[in-house]
Amino acid sequence: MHVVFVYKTTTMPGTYIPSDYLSVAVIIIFAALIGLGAIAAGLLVRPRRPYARKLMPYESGNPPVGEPRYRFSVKFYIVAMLFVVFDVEAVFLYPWAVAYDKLGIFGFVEMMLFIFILLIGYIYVWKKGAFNWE
Amino acid sequence: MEMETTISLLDIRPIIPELTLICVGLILILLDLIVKKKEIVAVVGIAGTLVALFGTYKLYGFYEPQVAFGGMFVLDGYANFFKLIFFLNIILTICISMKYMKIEKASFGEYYSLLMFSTTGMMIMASAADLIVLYLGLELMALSTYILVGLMRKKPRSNEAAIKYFFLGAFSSAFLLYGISLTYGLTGTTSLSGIAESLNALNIIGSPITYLGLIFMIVAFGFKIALVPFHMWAPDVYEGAPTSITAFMSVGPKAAGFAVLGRVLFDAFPAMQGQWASILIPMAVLTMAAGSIIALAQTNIKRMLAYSSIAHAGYMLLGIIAGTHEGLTSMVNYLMIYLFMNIGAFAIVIMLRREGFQGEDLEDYMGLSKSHPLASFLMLIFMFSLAGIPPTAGFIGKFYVFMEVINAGYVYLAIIAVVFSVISAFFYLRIVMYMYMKDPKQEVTLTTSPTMSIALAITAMMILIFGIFPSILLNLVRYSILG
Amino acid sequence: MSLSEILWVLIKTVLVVSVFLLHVMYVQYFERKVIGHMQGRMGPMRVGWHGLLQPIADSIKLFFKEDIIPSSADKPIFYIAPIIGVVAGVSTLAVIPLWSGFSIADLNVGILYILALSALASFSVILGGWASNSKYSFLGGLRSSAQVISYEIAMGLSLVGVMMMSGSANLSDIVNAQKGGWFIVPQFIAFVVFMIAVFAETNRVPFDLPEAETELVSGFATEYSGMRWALFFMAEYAGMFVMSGLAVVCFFGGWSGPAFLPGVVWFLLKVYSFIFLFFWVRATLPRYRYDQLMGLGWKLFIPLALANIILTGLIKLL
Amino acid sequence: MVPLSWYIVLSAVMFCIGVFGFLARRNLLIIFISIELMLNSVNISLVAFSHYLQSMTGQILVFFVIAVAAAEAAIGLAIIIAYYKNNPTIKVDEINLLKG
Repeated sequence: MHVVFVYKTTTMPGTYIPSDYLSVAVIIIFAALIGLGAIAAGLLVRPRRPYARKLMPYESGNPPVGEPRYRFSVKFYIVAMLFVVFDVEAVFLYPWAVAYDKLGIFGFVEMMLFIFILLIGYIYVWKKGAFNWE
Repeated sequence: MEMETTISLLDIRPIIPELTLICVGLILILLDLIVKKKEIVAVVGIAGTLVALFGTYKLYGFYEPQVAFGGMFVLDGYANFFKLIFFLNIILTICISMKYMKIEKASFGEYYSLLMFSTTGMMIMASAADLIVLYLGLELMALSTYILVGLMRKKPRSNEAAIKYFFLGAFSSAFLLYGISLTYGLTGTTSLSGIAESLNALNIIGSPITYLGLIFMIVAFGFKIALVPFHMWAPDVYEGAPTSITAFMSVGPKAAGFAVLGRVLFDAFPAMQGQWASILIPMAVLTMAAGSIIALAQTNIKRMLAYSSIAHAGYMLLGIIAGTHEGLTSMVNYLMIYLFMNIGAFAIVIMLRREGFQGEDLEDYMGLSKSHPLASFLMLIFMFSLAGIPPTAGFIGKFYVFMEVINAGYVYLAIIAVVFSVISAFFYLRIVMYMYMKDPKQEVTLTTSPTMSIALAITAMMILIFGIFPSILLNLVRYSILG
Repeated sequence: MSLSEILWVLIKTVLVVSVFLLHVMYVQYFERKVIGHMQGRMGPMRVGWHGLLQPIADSIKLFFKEDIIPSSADKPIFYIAPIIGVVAGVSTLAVIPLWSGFSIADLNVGILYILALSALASFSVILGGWASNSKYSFLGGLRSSAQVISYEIAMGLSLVGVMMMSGSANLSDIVNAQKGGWFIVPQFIAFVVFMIAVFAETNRVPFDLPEAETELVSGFATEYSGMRWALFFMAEYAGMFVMSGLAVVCFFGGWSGPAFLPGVVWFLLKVYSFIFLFFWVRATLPRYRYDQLMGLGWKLFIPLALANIILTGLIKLL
Repeated sequence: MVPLSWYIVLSAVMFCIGVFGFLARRNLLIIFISIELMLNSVNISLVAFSHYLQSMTGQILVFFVIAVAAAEAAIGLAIIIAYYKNNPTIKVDEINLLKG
């Protein structure tokens, strides 16, 4: 018979809920311990015989040529910027979605306006060719 | 807890002008993707602005102030008059920039939609009665103006101007936010009238924290209006940006900054008039001084006009320092006149610009009267008005501002202002002297376009009309603000 | 915070994390067996009965393998990258409700917590690729992070539909809201978008071009070896487990099921069927080209997810 | 319960670090990061006040600040990249083409 410990505190503003976030902290520490522990354990038993040829970056055998951190295409920057913009849009959608039943018609129309304006930006970016990767 | 928010459709009516402008901006974005000739985009832009202008003045019909979104957005005479300034500003800017953008080989469709969004931001700022709406309007305007400044990607000057403007603008908006958070923390609300009430209720009128919050906000608005301690960015950005954007930027964001400064100081901190006046007085004096004196040493006309617009910000600040509603009306009256003379002067600078000839050094204006008498005569009117010489409207603007400052008891300020406007008259008239007394150094051909001549005609005519019959503008301003 | 609560939290965490570690080892074995059988071969047979001890042998081998750190690598970031990956992967476990009332941290922002940590995981990919200072890993790290980022939007938007249906972001509430009927039926579009986005998030087969052996020599993890490489590997499997757990909770009613089996068995049954789906797809589908992969993510899935949100809004209004 | 003053002190310290970073550092990107730091410090003080005053206004403003900070980041980086394309330097003291 396992003890069912239902632990759910009301989250009205004003009451503090350290307990949930405490367990999050505990699991993060645990995960970090696993990572560090695995590496630390390895350090003890692992052979260490580094010599120059072994420490060269791996180029499937032949010696590395050219400067590894060369200037990459601006496409990655554009993708990052679009991600920032669309993710902030998603952030605005989350609270609306959660409180959707309470908002009724007005909430729906308001958010459709928000999504509509965003779609125009989306079409603009699409037509300007930011999405096709040559 | 069941929070049923039923915001009736009636609330949407006051923001119809802003909504139309945003829709026009969005249409322009889509239009720019389809149409190849950018003039169509510009023409549609002007048509849309006129529709929004009509919308504002249809709502303006009834007199008592309209409140929307639970007191966050107020539509009163003060806001509507500023919206008139912003509409004129964007229409004149589009007129003077159509041909100019082709010469600069930067004729992008986005240029016009960004102008639309920037103007919407200014309109939201003008009618914001809540610090949140005010911050949003300010950011909308600022972000679109950053891109407009840096539009000519190929030219290093425009890039550098955009970097300087962006970093100082972002810095000042962080200051504004810190001011807002302090004021919110103290008074518990962000609505301007709410702040005034809770300041009296908690009788923390003179307390250092309120003062600190107010200082942070004044610092932020000081950046936007380019008052002296925070004006470093203005000359570089005005010189680097495309000239039509410099014209737009020297009027639009500055007027919006004054609208917001007036509303925050008069609605949220009315009881602290003594404190904020004591901050603004040294800033106004330093602004007038720096604007007039440094302009003397300038060789580039855009940089000279930048310093002159800093000086004019100093004169306008006197209207707010007076602390009375008449002071506000004189400032708004000065702003409207400043709009016409500033855009007119920049329009002439744009006319000189053509392929391979910058037309920005003072020497380029030598002997302009011999080759182009009409253009030099228009420039003469604008320079007289900027200097404040009687027949033109510039004199009227300055006169009323100084009158209000004297009525409010700051007589020494008026004297200092007159001294500096006399000093400033020197570098305005130097250009007139270059045009008329000197003989031309090299052959100068002007690039004129139909819309440019319309814009020049409007601005020159307005300056002369308001100069000779000042009562027209003054009564309109008094009717809208004092009611 | 009474002592018993703290103790209870510790017990829960130790329990879940240790079970998870076992899971990682044995799901890797399970994968090699399944794919082996799908390709007509037997998979690991030699170590122990039917290769059951194979995962243990692998992990011991990893402990003893030499850990080579390239000389030109950026040392501190090179060390931290795998640990960020593991922390991001494992700590998303905290929110998944294994059975009614049992989840390590019952946050009322459950879904946001998982999305935030999956964004953190893309950090470890970029840093790992950048720090090991070799062309393959740099390009691989860049590409796989770009892919993870663009599919994360589609995943976020597809979950909005689920939140609208259940009216809360807390995962236990979502499961309880599905008592009437699993969300897979009304939210089918969202489920399709979510599943494909999850494939891309965890760099699994149809979308694992940046790590493909034939292309970029296992992408950002090229320079890593020994235990450090294993940590990246563990982060990937953690992501796979958590995402299929999320899919089960959001679309297939978590632990709810006919009474003859306890809740947790139902949950694990559903999760392992999803993991089987991962392996099945890996054994059958060919790999996408990079530009198809990115174009698909942006052009198809975001509009699809937005359309689903609008549709759910309309349906709920009627 | 952590008293309100600690949050306000934390946000004030972060704000000063941001201002110092903005004024003292040479590299454009570090300046950009210090602006974001200032915005986040304002977020902290807004949330602290909103929790202390039991009113949601502060948190609504935090939402808008996050959105604006994202837009600012997008535009700021675009401007820096446009500048970098013309002359490959992001050292602040080399940006002196437009002198007073």
